[in-house]
Amino acid sequence: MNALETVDLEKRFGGIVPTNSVSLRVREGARHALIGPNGAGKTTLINLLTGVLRPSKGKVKLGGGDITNLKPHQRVARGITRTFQINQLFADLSPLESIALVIGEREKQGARFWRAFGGDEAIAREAASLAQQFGLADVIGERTSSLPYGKQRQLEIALAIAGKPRVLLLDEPAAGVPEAERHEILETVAALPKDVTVLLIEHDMDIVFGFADRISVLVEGKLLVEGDPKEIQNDPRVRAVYLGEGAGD
Amino acid sequence: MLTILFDGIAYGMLLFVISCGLAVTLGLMNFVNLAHGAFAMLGGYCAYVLVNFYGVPFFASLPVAFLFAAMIGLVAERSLYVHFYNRSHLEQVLFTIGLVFMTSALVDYFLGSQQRFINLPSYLQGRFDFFGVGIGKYRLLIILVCALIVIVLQLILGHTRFGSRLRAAVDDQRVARGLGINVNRVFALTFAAGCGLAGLGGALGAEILSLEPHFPLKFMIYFLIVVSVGGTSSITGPFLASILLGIGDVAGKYYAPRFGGFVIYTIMIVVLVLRPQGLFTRGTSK
Amino acid sequence: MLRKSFLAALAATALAVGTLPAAAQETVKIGIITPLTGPFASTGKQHETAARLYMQQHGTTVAGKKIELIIRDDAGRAENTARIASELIQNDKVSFIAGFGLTPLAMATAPIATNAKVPMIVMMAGTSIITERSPYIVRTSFTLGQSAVIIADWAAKNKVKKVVTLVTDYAPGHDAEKSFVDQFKSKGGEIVESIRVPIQNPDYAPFLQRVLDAKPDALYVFVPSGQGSILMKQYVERGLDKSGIRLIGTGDITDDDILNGFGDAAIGVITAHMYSTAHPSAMNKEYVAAFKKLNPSLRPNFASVGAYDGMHLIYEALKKTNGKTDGDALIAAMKGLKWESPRGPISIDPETRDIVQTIYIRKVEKKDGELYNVEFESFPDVKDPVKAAKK
Amino acid sequence: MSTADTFRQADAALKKKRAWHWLEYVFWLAVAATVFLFPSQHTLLTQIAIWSLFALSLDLLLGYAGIVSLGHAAYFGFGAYVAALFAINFTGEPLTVLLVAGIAAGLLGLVTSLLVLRGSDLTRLMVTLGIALVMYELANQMSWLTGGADGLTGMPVNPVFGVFPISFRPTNSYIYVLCVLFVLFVVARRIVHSPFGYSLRAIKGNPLRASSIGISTNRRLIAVYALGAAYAGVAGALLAQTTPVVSLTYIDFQRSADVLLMLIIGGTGYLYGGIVGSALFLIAQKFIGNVTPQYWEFWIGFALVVIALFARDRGVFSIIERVANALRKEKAKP
Repeated sequence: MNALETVDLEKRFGGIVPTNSVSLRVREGARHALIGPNGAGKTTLINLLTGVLRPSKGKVKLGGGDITNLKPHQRVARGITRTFQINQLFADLSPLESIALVIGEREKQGARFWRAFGGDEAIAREAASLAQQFGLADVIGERTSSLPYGKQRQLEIALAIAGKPRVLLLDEPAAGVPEAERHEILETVAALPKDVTVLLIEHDMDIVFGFADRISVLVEGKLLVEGDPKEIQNDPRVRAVYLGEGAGD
Repeated sequence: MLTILFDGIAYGMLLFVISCGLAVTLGLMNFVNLAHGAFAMLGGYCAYVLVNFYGVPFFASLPVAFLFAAMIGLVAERSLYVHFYNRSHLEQVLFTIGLVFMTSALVDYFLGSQQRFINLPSYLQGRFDFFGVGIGKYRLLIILVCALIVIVLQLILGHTRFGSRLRAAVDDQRVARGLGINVNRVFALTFAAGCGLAGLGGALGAEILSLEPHFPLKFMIYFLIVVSVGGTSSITGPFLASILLGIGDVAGKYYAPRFGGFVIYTIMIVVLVLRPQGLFTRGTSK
Repeated sequence: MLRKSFLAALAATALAVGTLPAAAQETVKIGIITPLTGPFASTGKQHETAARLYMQQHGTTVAGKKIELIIRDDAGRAENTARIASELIQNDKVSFIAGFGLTPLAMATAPIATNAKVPMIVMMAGTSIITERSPYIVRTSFTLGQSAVIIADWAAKNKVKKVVTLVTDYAPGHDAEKSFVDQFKSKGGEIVESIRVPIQNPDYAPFLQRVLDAKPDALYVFVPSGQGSILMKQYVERGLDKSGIRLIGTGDITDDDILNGFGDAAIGVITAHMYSTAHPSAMNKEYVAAFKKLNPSLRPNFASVGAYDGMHLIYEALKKTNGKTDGDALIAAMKGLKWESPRGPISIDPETRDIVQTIYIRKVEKKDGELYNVEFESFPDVKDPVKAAKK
Repeated sequence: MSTADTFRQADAALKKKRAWHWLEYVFWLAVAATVFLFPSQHTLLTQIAIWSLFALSLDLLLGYAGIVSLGHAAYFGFGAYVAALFAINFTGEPLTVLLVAGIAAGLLGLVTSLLVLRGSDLTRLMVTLGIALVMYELANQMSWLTGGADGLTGMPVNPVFGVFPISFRPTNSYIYVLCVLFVLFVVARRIVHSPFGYSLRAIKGNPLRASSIGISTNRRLIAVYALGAAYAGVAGALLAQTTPVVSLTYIDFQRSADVLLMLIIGGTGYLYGGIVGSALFLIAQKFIGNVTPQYWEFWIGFALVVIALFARDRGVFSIIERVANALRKEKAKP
């Protein structure tokens, strides 16, 4: 059964059609990568999957259930969440607070207005271990805005994982990370729990081929081809449209 | 009945002349200038002092009121406003309300708290009948002068280099700067012109809108309504909105004196709620 | 920052305890609360000048007691008036509170005066019901009903058959409208329409247009004193002056303070009121001259005599109780007092503690370059009709 | 560091954040001391306490949820009128009156929040302004109910718990208002440190991320807007109980502007801004007012411009802000 599926998904902004009848299938526990040149419609597709945008036509299915008409926060409750290419963090809160917040929301304790935040030991304990796991233990109490960029990227992913998602959309996790710290991010991505299905949106080929077991290529809003890394690497169409130009870098 | 329509148009025209400056300030610079009414008041008092104390003929005082308010606008923009362009709307509100309080207190100190009138030349007073419709001479003057201003504004915006640069800057500052347009200078000149127009409107309006130290606060709501209903992306939006508001206010008072106030405020809320983004900017949220 | 104020407070308390008033001669304090800022600031300035003038002329000791005047601004907001009143009573231990430029301000302070048993002298607010709000209220200004009834009588007698009334929509306006309508109808007159204008109103034009269409013989108007000028401006601008509709009303609309700003169009307007700067008595001439010397920019209007006579009432009451400041004794002393005021003979009605005075019919005329309300008919000893009708 | 150490550290940091800082104890002791130290100023202090509660209600919206409002007096005035009418027609028992006023204003907040929460800051400024103006017109037109421009008088105020009389007793009134302020402050402090409170700060910090970690931003903002309206309603009821008249000035633009200015002077986002700001604002107004009654407006305007210019971040009173930051840093350090 597919963890995540789209059926003839389409999005039209007047004349332009960034998502043109896309039928994407991501299997349970897969390490699926979505690649494509800039302007291929990757970001629009993510926004359609997370509910930020409503599709003009077609369906989005999560674990078989239709989530096309759900709002973003309802979809998160169903188990699909994302990280952001450009950090979207809570500047005033500390990593501990941010992670504990996500766990609180997940456990449906987010709206409680009388209990103390972090009072629930289980949540505090889980938040601490997650922070440890993402190498944030030493900065656990600092204001997020004062953290080094690399640590912020780690927090980006930690927040997504803290929601215990069934499907995780990883949007260029290593974007902007200096060469020296890239390996930390890649290790974290590799160490992601096996039961989480990951759709990696990336254009850096080393990361893609080091990580993905299935790859879909998106060009001008349409799914050009889908296959395992080997097929994609040798596919003439992909090479011509995409790898051919960027073969050098 | 036609007289009410006539009065409404005159009132609307006056509101437009005063608030079109605010529409441009908001649209161009995304700047909440609650002190816009203060420039209108300064123009009004400038004309009042010139005509009543120095015997300057009424028509001569209008351009001076325009220049006086524009000059003060320029000085204020370069010295104070410039620090607030990339600050939050809340800080802009705080700053401009502070300015309003200061100008009101200064005018109250120097020119007293009573309501002031500009001595109009006799040929502008009274009314005449035009096929049974009572036409107030002064209100007719307002319509003519304001119509002239609207036409001149359209010409400047539509057919001059400055106009095109202004519209480009309104559309997207970054792109405009990219094209080598000195956006800051466009800001400064447009802000000053906006204040000048407000000053002129203040001078013209002394007869109808009460000219007294609390003018900026009292009429701020009217100007904000014109901008919120009319939008800031073009001149025609605020123009239609001010005519609608002018007639709505006058007719509201004539036909339902008890509910005059409601009409305008409810229009504002309804429009804001239905098209919060659309009106303020052309679909794209700045 | 908190620590500093903590120490300052300690020092202040020690100082205050140290210098208990041991002066032989007791001081009687009078607290005047009036709007010195905001839309009604002109009333406040009249009160302040008149009160200071009275003390200048009549000295600062009465029945062996030194008089001290404290003037506070309430900006025409009722919550300020109430707060200042209780502060003056609590902290400054005033024996009188006076002023009250608007009806809501007097209504807000009435319960405080009752509770503290401190005489409360109303020097401006004109709604009839105010004196019923507390047994410690005495009024030296006027009631709307007094002027409205007299102008109604005059109109009925002078061939005015159909009248449209236009009043501001708040308590004094309702009083002015009701007294006029009842009196005018009782004399056979017809009320074509009663228009009420919202108090927050920047523009009278549409309402006046309505009057023009109704074509009455006369338009009866009541608006707060500051609004008279814009109403007159738009009355002319609408062409009502040339339409044969006579403008009549209570004296508020041709307030002496701003009459000159109206322009010649105001000439001929008939009003009824209890005071005019041009009142021909010798006492008034002297009063006007002294007032102008104290504050040249102001022309004394009906608000000023409200304050001037209020001070006189306080001085006389203290004389009668030879300086004792017990509230009930003072109020008893005030009842029934009669004296000559710049406006003419006045007295305090013992039952209602309201003012009984002569109401004059006056016409706006130009005298050596300035506009005045010239009195040409007088009706002595007019009581407040609204309360009289209730009996 | 082992997970256990990290957890101990984390738990300590979170607990420290909630705990009362010693400076807060000193603050409230000083506030309580004013009852004895300034016996002659109780009427002014009562007003400061009421404005503090009103500014606190706005801080919940602005400081914690980032909702801008230029018409918060709508709920203050509505609470006052409901309190007065309820007391006149039913019972003058003060605490019930406060409760009823709070609930009524909260409901009004709930209803109007649907209008306010659409659109950007600018639209919210205008919509809140519009709502307050409509409420003003309503109060003015329905003079048969609200007394219109003359105000509503004759509101009975029974002694608190039947024993502690407050009407016409400045000292008792001040103690009563202070207690209500303190209780509501503690409640607000608890709410702000609850998961709900943190989710507000998350929404204010980054609405996009907040919704993408499962927070339904609209429902939370509606809830806090209603809470803020309820607090403002209670503040309005308190003023109605301690001043013998409820007039249109309870709901006019001047009041909405003043409370916003007080909060910004005191600084937003740490709950004490409202109290500090209203104290500074009203004490300055009283002393400047007595010196030059006419031109008080000039100096407050001047102060605003200076604050807006020089208090760099969020225009807050920079000195207070630095103290607040010191306060927060000290707690946040593990």
